[in-house]
Amino acid sequence: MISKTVDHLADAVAGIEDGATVMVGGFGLAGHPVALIDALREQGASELTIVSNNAGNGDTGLAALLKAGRVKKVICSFPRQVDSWVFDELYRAGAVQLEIVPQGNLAERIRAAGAGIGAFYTPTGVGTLIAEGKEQRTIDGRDFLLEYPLHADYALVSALAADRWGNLVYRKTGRNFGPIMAAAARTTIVQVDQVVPLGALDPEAVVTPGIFVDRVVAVGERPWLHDGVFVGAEAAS
Amino acid sequence: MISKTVDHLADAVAGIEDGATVMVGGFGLAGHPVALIDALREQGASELTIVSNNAGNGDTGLAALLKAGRVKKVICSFPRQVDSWVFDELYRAGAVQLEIVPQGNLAERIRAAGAGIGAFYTPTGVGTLIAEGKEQRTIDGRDFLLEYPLHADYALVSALAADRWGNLVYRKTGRNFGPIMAAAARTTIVQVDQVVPLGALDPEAVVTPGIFVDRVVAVGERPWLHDGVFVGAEAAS
Amino acid sequence: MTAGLERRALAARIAEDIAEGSIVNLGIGAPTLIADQLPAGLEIILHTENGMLGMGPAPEPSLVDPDLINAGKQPVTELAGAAYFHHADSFGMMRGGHLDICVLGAFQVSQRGDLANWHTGAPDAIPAVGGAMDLAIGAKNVWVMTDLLTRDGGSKLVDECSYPLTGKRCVSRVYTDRAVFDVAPTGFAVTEIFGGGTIDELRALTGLDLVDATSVTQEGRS
Amino acid sequence: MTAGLERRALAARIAEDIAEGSIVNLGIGAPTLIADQLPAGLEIILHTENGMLGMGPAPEPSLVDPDLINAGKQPVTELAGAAYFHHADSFGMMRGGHLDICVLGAFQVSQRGDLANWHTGAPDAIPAVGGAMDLAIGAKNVWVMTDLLTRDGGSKLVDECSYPLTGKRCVSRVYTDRAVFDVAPTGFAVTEIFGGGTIDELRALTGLDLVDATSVTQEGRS
Repeated sequence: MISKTVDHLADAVAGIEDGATVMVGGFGLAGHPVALIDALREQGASELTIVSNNAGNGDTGLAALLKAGRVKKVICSFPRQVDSWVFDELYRAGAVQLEIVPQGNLAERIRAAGAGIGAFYTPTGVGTLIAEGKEQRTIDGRDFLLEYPLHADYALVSALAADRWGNLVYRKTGRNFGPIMAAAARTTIVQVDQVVPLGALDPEAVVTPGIFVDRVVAVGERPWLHDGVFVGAEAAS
Repeated sequence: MISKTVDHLADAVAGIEDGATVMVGGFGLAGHPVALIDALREQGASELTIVSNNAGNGDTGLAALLKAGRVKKVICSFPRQVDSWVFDELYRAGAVQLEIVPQGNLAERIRAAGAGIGAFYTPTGVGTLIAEGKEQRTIDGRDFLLEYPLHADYALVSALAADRWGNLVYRKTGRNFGPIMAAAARTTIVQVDQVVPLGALDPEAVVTPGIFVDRVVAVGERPWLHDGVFVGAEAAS
Repeated sequence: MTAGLERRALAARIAEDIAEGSIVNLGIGAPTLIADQLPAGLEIILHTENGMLGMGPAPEPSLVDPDLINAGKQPVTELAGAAYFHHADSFGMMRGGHLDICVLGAFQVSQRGDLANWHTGAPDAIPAVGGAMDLAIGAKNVWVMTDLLTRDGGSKLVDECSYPLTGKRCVSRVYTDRAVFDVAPTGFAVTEIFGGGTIDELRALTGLDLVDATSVTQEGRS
Repeated sequence: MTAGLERRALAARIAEDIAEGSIVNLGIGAPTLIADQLPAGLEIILHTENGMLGMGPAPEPSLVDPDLINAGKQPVTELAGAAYFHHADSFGMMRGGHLDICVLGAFQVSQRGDLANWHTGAPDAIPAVGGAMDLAIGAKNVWVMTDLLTRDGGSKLVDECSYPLTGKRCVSRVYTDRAVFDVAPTGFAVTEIFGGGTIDELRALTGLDLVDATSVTQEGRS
């Protein structure tokens, strides 16, 4: 019997090595796998390269991992936010490297890694600082830059529910980078509200097929849901 | 109020010009938009370039369009089948041109058109006849071919249900090329079993967002379903 | 010259130019104000880069859903007809030319339609581009919403951008608090002036040789 | 030499080598017979190129569903845990190296693992490649299931393929009716012989300098 579920967060993040490249899902805090990131921080791996859209919000999740000094480099599209003070301080102190990638190129590079594409031509960034050092080519009269896939050793993803084969469904804009990161990483680790029985997910509505998932850990229902029904922000606070 | 629905098949295929490039969904007969193809045949456009996985099965759908002499060229991965006699005869008589594209390159070229990718490097076909005349590049020690996007003037797609914004859901392996062709064509025309009220499709389970759809026509429930429930092949015959 | 349009009024002015059925991305910041100014009863479909079409207005506080946010990470709602998708699909929609309109903020816009809105180039700035470059090159119509002048009184409409570019020759129209400018082959063409200003005042403020297209527009909009 | 394994027995032999949890694509034609030989009670997930994981066996005739077919366009069923996806995603799974095993038919396999299975090169042939090239370069393990000999008695295992290639250096193992061959750095290594044949008989049939790895395998499989 196939079962990708593990009981504890510590098991979910076991084996992540110092120096690993780790993709972290989420756009802001929506879909941000906070429980897995906290477990990774406790696990202790350091010198990590993080691939994520943002570079941490507030003091939790990725921000806490940064604050703990575990991150060598961040590859992201949008580090600077109203609540990115942890990253901002580290960056200004020269304590973390930054590679800025336009969000669509970031997404497409991640997608290319999962889909076995060797490189691709994108129009985004032509004529900008992003183009420096990149190959450029004119195709059908339009200019494109050559971009390469972005692979990772691990992906940490937050989804709504999984079955034991690792099939995933997400919730609303929490989906964001989860599906493409799951496909791009050598080992994909997913936190879900709950693990449902095999067959409980509609095969037409599975967003990430289990082929892309290695470990699943249930972390309990998000506070603004009750038995899968949205109960609002007040219930959550 | 946005409404992409049209009442008649003739309206759905109106305006398709002689010489147009038309993508036709389906893998074999699953997801094959037979009603739209029949309407296109009646509409009369000729000198068409067809992009499809196959080159017609039996005597209906794409096979009938071919038999009517409307197709100048077929771009596909797998024309030769047990029931591809119409294509076979035309091809052997030199009456239709053929461009063979490996199925994954075909799918990725269609996807690239919809996603605005200028070109991409694929490992499929390296060292084969398919590689002739194509640029080759070694990336990280592996050889790739450069492939270009495949755009179309029109896509004919078969889906299960749509709403008036053009959001689509499919059924089982009838999904196949529909979602990527819908995004790759300038005008996407969809036949569905039924049009459901706006809001009736689960936003988490929409496969093709309406942004990719221009015209929707309801053609009635497929014979093996009854009120959306599978009733089997006997009911269908 | 009288004071220009305040932001909400400018957002409403932009909303007037968005036809029913358009698929529109409002980026982050000021352009998101346009969402609240869209004419009631017209169906305009909002795209947000973080994976949604059919985005609705901000919710009541009690209905804020942390899983339902816009590109600016503000809470939004879901309309009937909405759809969710992942980031590669979302940016494929942009890059593939499927959005009708996006409205972005700007530091500078050049006469050729070059846009600078992501980076001041200041040595201590932390660069953050987000989806701006993808939107700039992707939408069929890229509009800018901005004050005409910087806080220091400089013009945001320029002959050549001095800030790092977001995209080249991508902007087709600029809505400012003082006037609306089309990016024409010959440079900026003023199509509408707010608050009783004149074309000569605008020329003085921008230092640019502006084309007066206001009469054409008035006829066109009749 | 006694007669080799018949097809169903060969399919069963291949099925023995598929570990639980594997994600497997069985292409079209003879390899699809393996689906019926998978050990009951073991969970092996079948991928079909036309957009499905978790494919089950052929249905009862009364339950044939025209919307539910495999790559060979034959009716199949859906297991609990199945998922559907579009063609770009399906071939992304192949190309991205996510399939553990695929089993393909062959016209020829070379000592270096080159595969020819799509085109005889005959002038009147209608070429049709389907997903074979994508599978050949994509799966982690590409196995071939074939008769050792053509109808004319020629060997399908060859030093160099004379037919147009499907993929280069992609095959890792060949299951034939006469024997199992690993593609080793030094050429074909025979790991198992069926029906009481000998390595010398196989050398005579193929004209190749085969490595005898049968004793190694027997220990390995104990």
